[in-house]
Amino acid sequence: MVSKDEKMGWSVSEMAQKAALDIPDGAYVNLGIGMPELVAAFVPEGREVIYHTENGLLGMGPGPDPEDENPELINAGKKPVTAIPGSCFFHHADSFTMIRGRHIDVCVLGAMQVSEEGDLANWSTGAPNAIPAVGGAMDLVAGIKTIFVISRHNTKTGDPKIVKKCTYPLTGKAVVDRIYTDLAILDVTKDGLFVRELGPGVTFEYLQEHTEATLRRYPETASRES
Amino acid sequence: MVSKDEKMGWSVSEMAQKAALDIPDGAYVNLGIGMPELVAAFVPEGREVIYHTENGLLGMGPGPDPEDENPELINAGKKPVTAIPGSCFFHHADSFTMIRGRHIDVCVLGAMQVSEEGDLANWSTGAPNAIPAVGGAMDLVAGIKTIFVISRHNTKTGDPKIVKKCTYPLTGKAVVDRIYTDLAILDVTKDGLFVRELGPGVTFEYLQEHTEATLRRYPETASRES
Amino acid sequence: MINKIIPSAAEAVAEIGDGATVMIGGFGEAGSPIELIHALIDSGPKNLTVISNNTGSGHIGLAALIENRQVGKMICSFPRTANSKVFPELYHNGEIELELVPQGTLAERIRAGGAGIPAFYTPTSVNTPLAEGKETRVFDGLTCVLEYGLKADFSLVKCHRADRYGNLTYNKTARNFGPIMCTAATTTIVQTRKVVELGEIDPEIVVTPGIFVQKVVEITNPADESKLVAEERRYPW
Amino acid sequence: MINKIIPSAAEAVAEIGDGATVMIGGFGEAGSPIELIHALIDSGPKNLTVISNNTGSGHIGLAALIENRQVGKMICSFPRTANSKVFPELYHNGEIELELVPQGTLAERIRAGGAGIPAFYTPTSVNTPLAEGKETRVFDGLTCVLEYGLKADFSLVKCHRADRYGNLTYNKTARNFGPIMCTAATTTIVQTRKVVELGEIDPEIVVTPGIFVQKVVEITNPADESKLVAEERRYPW
Repeated sequence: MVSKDEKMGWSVSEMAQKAALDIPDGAYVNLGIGMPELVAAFVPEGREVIYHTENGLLGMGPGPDPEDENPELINAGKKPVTAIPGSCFFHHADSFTMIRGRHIDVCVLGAMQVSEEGDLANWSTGAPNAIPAVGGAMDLVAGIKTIFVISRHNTKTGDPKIVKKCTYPLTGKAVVDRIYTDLAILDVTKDGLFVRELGPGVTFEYLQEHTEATLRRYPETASRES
Repeated sequence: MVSKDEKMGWSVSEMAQKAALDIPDGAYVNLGIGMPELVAAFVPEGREVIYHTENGLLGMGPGPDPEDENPELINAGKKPVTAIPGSCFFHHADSFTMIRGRHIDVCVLGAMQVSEEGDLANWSTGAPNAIPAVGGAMDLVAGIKTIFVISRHNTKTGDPKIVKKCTYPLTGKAVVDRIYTDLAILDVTKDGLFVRELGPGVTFEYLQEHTEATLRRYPETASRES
Repeated sequence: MINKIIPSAAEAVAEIGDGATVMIGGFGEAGSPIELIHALIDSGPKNLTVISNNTGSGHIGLAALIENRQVGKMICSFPRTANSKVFPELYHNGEIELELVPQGTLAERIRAGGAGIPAFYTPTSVNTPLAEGKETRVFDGLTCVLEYGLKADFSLVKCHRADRYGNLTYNKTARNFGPIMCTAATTTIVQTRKVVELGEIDPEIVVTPGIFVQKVVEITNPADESKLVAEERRYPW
Repeated sequence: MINKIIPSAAEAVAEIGDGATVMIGGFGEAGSPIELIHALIDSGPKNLTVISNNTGSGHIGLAALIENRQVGKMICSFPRTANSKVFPELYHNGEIELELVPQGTLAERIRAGGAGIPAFYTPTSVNTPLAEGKETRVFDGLTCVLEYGLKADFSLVKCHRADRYGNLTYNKTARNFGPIMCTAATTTIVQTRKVVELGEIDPEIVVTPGIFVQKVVEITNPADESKLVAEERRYPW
């Protein structure tokens, strides 16, 4: 076990890489705005993954060189992107047919809070002075088969984001399947939150201390650690 | 008044011509299978009318020369057609968006029976041995703003088709706006069926004799006849 | 690598088993995936529920599938066509069930099934026998019936061009039910006149995005149904 | 003769009056009909209800329309963007009403409005504050909310090519809400980069059939919204 002074856990790139490893070959994937976008950079060799952006493109490629930016070719985060060979454009009702109709395999989203039961809050703090803005978040969690959350384990002020019960307004109830943080990868199951993998130098005890929700160990994880 | 032995009323072509006269310039029109299809041949000079066929074409043109027939370019009656410059193809859900969404201006349909109140029966005799087959008829009458019926005034056996109440299963209730028959043009109004125009040699009395529904005269028609 | 191209129609339809619900594209013969249907006759699953606008002509294609006693129930809008003899006979003998759905409602139910909309309201069929027993509700004075989304285990669709991602274009009025049926099935199987390279179909003109397609078979010269009917051909040949 | 081409944006929007409901296309700046919006600022109708995914950026386009106090209510999914300052300020001051709708539900409500579907059920937003007060119903174990079709008096849409029948194509992700908004308004007004002859758009690749379009204005070089925002431009200039 490393001391608490040493750097612990994964970098953001490593988190994205971990998530990318869990996306199967041939998957149709929607990446949320921000940290989830990084996942696209780490598709493992030999896999082909097709990215959907809900503003109307299936087969989104990486960002273009600045001189090739086109204000009419953007992603859901309104950033310039490219379109791969074999891509296609469509309108919003068709785009959300892909989402709501359960055609997209995996969605990777950011989170403000995730609960023990997989409830997700990622659109509003519910503060009275906040401008509520939901975008496609509720459609994504209601429609996509597998929901991954990628997020720092705690807020900048050290508050837990993996909580017993979300205090922020929900995006969806019991929707999250797996959580990738800098400290660990967690599976959301009917029996609660299980630790799938601990980040470098992170112990189960340390992780639990930084998590409001109750964590469980898979039998094999427990034995590997002992 | 002509004697009953002489030919009375309009030919089928004349009926179609009368209906075509009542379709305004720029209208989007759906023509039912059979007699309604004839209406397309009589668009008055100077008017441009766009034909919709619910199997997926807006801008249907006339039938092609036999050597140009394409089994993948057909109308709702499954007959070969052509596509005019400025036409477009679309799938069935988009096609019925045009219909149900009240985007089409006029529909011309055949009828088995039309009631005094504009109820239409044109899809089934309701006979126990009949194969029920409705196609798009119910969608057309539910969605299109103006419904014209074009039909012989009586059946081949002389039975009335313009009836007090339809005995066949309905296609739609209170949907017909105007009826073009070989004997007359009738308006369906809240106050009942009014004779808009009598065919050549047809008197109001003769028409009423051949009609089960009660007919009314517009004041000006009555005076013109007297 | 994503490669949805399957070498033969037989392999493409092999997994369709007894009791499956199968959407079959086409309006009359336009868009009817006749080679896929014939492969389904060869493979022989029974008691299928078939969702298709018509019931086929003569003794080939969908009519042959019905004649071969593989269809327990038809969901369609117009089970009669000029040369439709098979369905009427079985229907009169009580050997096949029929759910008659207005054409636009059928299209919208399929589109809803594909779009994750479990049910919707429509004014079509109100005050007719086809609305009997259905829930109604009035919206702004307009009486509507509640209709349910339709999904299928399989869709069989004919298109014009396809690539290995399953992106499709169609030919003229053969498009009809294809694009919506692709969205509404767990497994969509498509026959295409030609397989093209990725990128050959302009992203602006793709009609069915590949996400809705699972299997593609190239059938370069699909049979002309009306010719076969005129020649009084029967399948199996 | 059918000719939907209108000489100027000013003439195209002239009939939009106080209290109208107006759908405005675009996702961020992509597809935003900025010249039509500016013409609407010039003509000046008040108390509009605007249905649009966002609320505009900087002090041009939709943000300028709001800043000019012409919008009484916004129906949108994401009334915040990087450079969105106008809407938040008015919202905090209680000067503008907001109906927040999830993006996919917004799209489907517009599509339903255009398709003559008064209402539908969707699982989106169930168990969230946005489902509060809404009717729910369970279908096969899936709880859904009832959502209503949205229609408008006018839609303002930006496209790529148009002909005199009003057939349209779009450019890349600028397509977004355009095609569905065209279907949902009594009067759809479109700005196009280029008017082309009838038949120049292949009937297979028309995205919006002309039946959904009433007026077309050619705007050859539409303004680049993000540039105007970067330059801190304000409309009216």
